[in-house]
Amino acid sequence: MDILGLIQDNILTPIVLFFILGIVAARIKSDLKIPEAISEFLPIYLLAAIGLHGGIEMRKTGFESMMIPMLVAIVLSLLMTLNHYQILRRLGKFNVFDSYALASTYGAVGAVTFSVGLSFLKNQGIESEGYIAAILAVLEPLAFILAIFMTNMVVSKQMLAKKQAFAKNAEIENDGLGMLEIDSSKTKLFQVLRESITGKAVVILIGSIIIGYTIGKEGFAPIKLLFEDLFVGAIVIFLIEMGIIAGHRLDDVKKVGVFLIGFSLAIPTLNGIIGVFVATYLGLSVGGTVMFGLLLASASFIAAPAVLRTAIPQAKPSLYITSALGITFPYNIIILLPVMLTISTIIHDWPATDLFGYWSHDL
Amino acid sequence: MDILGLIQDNILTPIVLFFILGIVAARIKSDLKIPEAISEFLPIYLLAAIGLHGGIEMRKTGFESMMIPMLVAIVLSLLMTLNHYQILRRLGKFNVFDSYALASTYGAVGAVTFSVGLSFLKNQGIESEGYIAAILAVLEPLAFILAIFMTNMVVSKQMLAKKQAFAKNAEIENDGLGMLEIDSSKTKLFQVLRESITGKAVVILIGSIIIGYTIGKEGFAPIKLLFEDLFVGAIVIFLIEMGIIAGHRLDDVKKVGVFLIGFSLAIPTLNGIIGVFVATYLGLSVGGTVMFGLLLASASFIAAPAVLRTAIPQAKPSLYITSALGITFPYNIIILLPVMLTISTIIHDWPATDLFGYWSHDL
Amino acid sequence: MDILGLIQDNILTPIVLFFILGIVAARIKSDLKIPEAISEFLPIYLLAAIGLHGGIEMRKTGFESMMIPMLVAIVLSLLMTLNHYQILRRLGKFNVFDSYALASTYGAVGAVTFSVGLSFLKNQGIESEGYIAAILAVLEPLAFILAIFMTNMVVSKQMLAKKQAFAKNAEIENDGLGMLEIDSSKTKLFQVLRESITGKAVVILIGSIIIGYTIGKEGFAPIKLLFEDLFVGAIVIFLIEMGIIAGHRLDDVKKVGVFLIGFSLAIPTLNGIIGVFVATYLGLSVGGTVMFGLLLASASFIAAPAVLRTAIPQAKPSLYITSALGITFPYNIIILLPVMLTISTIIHDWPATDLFGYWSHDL
Amino acid sequence: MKLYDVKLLSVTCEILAQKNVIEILGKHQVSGYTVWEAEGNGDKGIRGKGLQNEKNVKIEVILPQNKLQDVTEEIARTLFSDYAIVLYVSDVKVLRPEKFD
Amino acid sequence: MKLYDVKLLSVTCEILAQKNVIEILGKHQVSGYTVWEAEGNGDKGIRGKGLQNEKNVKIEVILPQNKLQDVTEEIARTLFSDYAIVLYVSDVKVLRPEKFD
Amino acid sequence: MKLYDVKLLSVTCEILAQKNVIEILGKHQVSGYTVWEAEGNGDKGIRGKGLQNEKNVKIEVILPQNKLQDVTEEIARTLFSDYAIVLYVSDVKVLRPEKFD
Ligand SMILES: Nc1ncnc2c1ncn2[C@@H]1O[C@H](COP(=O)(O)O)[C@@H](O)[C@H]1O
Ligand SMILES: Nc1ncnc2c1ncn2[C@@H]1O[C@H](COP(=O)(O)O)[C@@H](O)[C@H]1O
Ligand SMILES: Nc1ncnc2c1ncn2[C@@H]1O[C@H](COP(=O)(O)O)[C@@H](O)[C@H]1O
Ligand code: NA
Ligand code: NA
Ligand code: NA
Repeated sequence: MDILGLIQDNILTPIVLFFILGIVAARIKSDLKIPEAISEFLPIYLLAAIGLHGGIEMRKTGFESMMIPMLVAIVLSLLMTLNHYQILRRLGKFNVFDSYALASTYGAVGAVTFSVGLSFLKNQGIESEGYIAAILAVLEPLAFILAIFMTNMVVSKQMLAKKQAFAKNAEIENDGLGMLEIDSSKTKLFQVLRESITGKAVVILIGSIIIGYTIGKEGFAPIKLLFEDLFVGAIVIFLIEMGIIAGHRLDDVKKVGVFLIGFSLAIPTLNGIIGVFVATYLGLSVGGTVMFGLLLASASFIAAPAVLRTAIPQAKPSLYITSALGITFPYNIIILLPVMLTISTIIHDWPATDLFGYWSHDL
Repeated sequence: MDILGLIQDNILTPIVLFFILGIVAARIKSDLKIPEAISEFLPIYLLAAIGLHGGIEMRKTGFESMMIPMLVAIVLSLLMTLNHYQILRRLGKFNVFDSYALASTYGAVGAVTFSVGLSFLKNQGIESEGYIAAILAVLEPLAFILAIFMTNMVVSKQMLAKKQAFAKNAEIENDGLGMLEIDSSKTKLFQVLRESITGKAVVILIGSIIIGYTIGKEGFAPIKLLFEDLFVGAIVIFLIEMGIIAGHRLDDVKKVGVFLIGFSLAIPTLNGIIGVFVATYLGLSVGGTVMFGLLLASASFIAAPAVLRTAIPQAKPSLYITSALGITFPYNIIILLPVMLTISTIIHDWPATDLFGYWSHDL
Repeated sequence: MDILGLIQDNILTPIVLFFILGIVAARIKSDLKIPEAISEFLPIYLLAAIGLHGGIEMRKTGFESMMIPMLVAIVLSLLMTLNHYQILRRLGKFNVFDSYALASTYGAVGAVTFSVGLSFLKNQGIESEGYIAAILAVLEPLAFILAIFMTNMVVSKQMLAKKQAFAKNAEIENDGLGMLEIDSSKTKLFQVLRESITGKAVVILIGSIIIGYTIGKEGFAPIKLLFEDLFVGAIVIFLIEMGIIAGHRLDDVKKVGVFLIGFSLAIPTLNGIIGVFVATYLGLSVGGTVMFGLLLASASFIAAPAVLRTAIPQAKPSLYITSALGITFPYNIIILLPVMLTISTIIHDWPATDLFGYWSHDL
Repeated sequence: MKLYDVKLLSVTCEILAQKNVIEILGKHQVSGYTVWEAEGNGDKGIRGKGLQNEKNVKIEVILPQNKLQDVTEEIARTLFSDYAIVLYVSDVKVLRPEKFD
Repeated sequence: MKLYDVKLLSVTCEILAQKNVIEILGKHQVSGYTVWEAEGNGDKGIRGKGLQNEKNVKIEVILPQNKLQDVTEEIARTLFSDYAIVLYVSDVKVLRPEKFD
Repeated sequence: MKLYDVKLLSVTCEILAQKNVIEILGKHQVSGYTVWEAEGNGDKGIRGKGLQNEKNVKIEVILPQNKLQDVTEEIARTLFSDYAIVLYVSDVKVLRPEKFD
């Protein structure tokens, strides 16, 4: 099937259609809304389901095969975050804070996007490696930690500079003050680190992977109905709400500027396709390759505000939430997923030597 | 099966029994309660399920067959609303506002009643035409729009009269004022119209019909568990809460007066039976006929307060909520549904010529 | 299978593992949380499911067989409550209020523990008598009523004594005052009695038993998916939250003191094992025996605060909630359930005469 | 830091009148407000136990003295007769009075 | 429009004491009140994170000066020792003082 | 019963700043507070309709006059520029002033 056919096929699934319904509802100012308790519960449920599924699969395949892909994903994710920063700061002329916040939003991963990816593949009858859930768990806090670390470095430097300038001019003895603020900035860094790692997404995901690994397919049987069979239905409900919120954000899209709109489309495409090639090279299956690409392509819009508001309060949340949820998320689930699947299918069909040749040529 | 047997059969279903449990809980002042988020979510879920089901069915049958029944339903619904008004205003001696509010509450349709009707038929193993969901979607805002329009006419007339009287007496030049208020009354009318059409019930219902139509039976498969198999269970949960609220309302039933109690029982019966005959005449199936009758018989108790409080704030909500939820709803789902099914079954067994003969005679 | 193997087996089920995940999440101060509306809804759902199941089973077996076990359970529950009081007051040196509150917390039954017990047995492929749900319903308010009655007696006596002392000393004519307070104390007693019996747990449980009894297996079919097949999944979700709350309580466990910690482990063990022996003697099945023992072993941590805060406000809730939820609940579902199952299996294998001989010997 | 005198208007009303109150605020160029759901009891009976639309909300508005009169007057005139509603005014102090002008 | 002086009594207490407070109000012929759920911290520790019954509520009562004394006195006497509870009183103005008599 | 004068500090801010406010309270030995979720509108636009983390909370703190100045000063200095936040102070009376020292 050609890309356009696949995209059209993808649009005509309940998940995407209900997402669009949510957007439409928001645009016509309907009062349609999924109650807060439900839309707060669904991400927890989705992550538990993803984790259980991943853990059960990993029990079959073991840990070893996952080491290289995970390491590569970590390195790629960090490099990409730094790359985003350079683009945003230099080309986009955003200030340091917004640049780091946006860089890490796009360096981080989107658990909801991941869920949609899984059911996109399911719908196509394609399997993916279970350990990708574990990569999701590790990547989740990673880009934030990097961004927070870098921001703190910048802030500390600025404060040190200020202090020195101040000390030189006035020669007064409030030496301690600057160090104190740097200290408090360090405390804050550790606090944010702690919170990233103990964040609910990471905890429920890692917990569920371990539980899935422990109980295996047999132990899973009594809860399969809830955590597997209802999975797609739950995403549908959640995407109504995401559509509504994205729809409300569309007004803000104009405000984020052309540069950021371009960024929000180009970066996922670039990162995703890099991911697809790398994962194929690493020997992942067609489905695993798409999920690997999706991890790198996705931007975080649920975890991001929670972490970044505390870590980089100077950054404007309207920028990173709007671009991640209002532009990148719809683009990823509607367009990029089928595109990546098509690419993955094509390059998986290349004879291994060719692919290798292609790569050695390319690098 | 005779009517009494059918009624008894109907009472002994989980839906009706849990509804009664809710009533009992309220009467003995139990603190039993379904959390708000759940009872706010369930109508959205029910409407999505109804819409999907309807859309999928319509894909099979096409739009054409639905045109006549829909037009007839619209005309009947408007005529009945006007008829309710006359009865309430003239015989019931209610004021203009209460009369219009009550008239449209009973002219409108109840989505919850509709859900119960669907599972009542399911329980009897009877199918109904899918397009009736589309009629539900169209009727939902209709009676409100009419009632609001009529009320605004009345209010405008009153204000014009006042202004003229005032102008005559005082001969002062605040001519603009009256027109201004009429203008603001028009603005309000349009605003309420907008809100009726973009109300969550209409949006989710029409959206789901379109989605169901688009995805068809095959695309529905991954979400069938949630949106079809869990349907009756979800109604049961919702009816516990409806029972509780209806139970609390029973005290108010005495206050609404004998006339309104009679109205709340007689009008649904009359409208429902008219609906059954008309639908049979139009060639609907036994099940479709019952659902058609139920649309006309049902009163709205979720959408009504939301629309009417804004549109006709002068009307007393205790009147229309109490009668619709406390009297008509239980009556409809316990008694009238089996009665309509019995009638529908009987007249469907008449030879077509007889029925036609009956009608031409009757009209 | 030996006890240790069974315990290990039990720990490696999703229910227990997700409970432990909740505890871990709380200990590492994660922000993981099941939204309130969900965790408020789940007990209602669980009780409805338990009740329906019980009612359907009772329809098969009739009421007669349940009379003796229920009477015995009532008597045991009352005796145990009084016994707890003596232990707490005399050995534990708790004040009257805390003693009665704790005594009744452990005399009462835990509906969540009961749910876990049912799915523990299901997991082992063991059936239990349906009427035990009815015993649960009757025992639920019982221990509270006793404790409240006793506390009121004590308080009345104290007040009478005060009044008499006062009257003797001052010879003033405020005779009415003391009687008034005793009267108000009686009113309060009746009020609390009323509330215990109309409490949501009792109402939904008894209601569902009756509904289950009425509709039978056939009428249950359309809602089986929700109320039976999803049961274990729902417990898993609920136990995440219970784990979180228990985890937060662990800090308080140190504060309740060694005596109460010992009490919270010894009393369930003792009561549970007594229950197992008695139920076996009464002829219950292996599974029924375990559930009977669990009823007596379990402590109430959802109903307790609601009733006891009103009835015995002087008692410290931190004591009874912490011990019931933080110590006894985990102990019961992880350790005691497998222990009781092992004992039950062993003594069910004894020849009937032996068992009888054992008992007549023992008593 | 200096604190400046402003007024706090608190309106408790049925949830379906919230829109009307906020509209009135907007008409008088008051754009800031805070709102949350509540239950209650009053002349119109117990509210908040049943259907979602039968709850109350509490709306708090910090506004300058000179707008208070007009806003309360319009609320009283247009909403008091038809809705479950209560309103009170109190004196509060803020750090940035220009924020509420 | 003229504003009249009345009192506002605010009680923050554990949810299970709500009934008691409202009963006391009733005894003193105060039928109007507004209530919503809240979390908090105080002498009895952090409240609102765990079981539903361990939350707080905030209860607001507009009442005339002459009832204030009796109501607060009874709340203090009967509830302060056993419940997590805090109470404060402030001066507010209303349009319809007769509504709160 | 005698009533004593204390201050009530009310902070309405975005939910993700709640932690910061409570930290500041802690630093100044104010451990008691009450908090609940709210929606609102202000200079930073409508809040509370979308993602959970974009809601507001309202935080109420009863505290003695002598701590008020420091607490409000620190909140203003550290949070006003980066967060959606509003703060006001009012005079209230309590029965047990020692509870809030
Ligand atoms: N005396 C009062 N104190 C506090 N709130 C009140 C009072 N009276 C009424 N209310 C609130 O205002 C709402 C509407 O009042 P009413 O119009 O009197 O029914 C009630 O539901 C309460 O939430
Ligand atoms: N200083 C305070 N300011 C505001 N609310 C308070 C304060 N102290 C206590 N509270 C509230 O009152 C509840 C009970 O207080 P306490 O009895 O001190 O535990 C707490 O959970 C808080 O919600
Ligand atoms: N004038 C006002 N009256 C009451 N609450 C306000 C007002 N202005 C702002 N707020 C609240 O404070 C929050 C933050 O305000 P802002 O920083 O101006 O966006 C808003 O979302 C409102 O909840
Ligand atoms: Na990414
Ligand atoms: Na109708
Ligand atoms: Na027990």
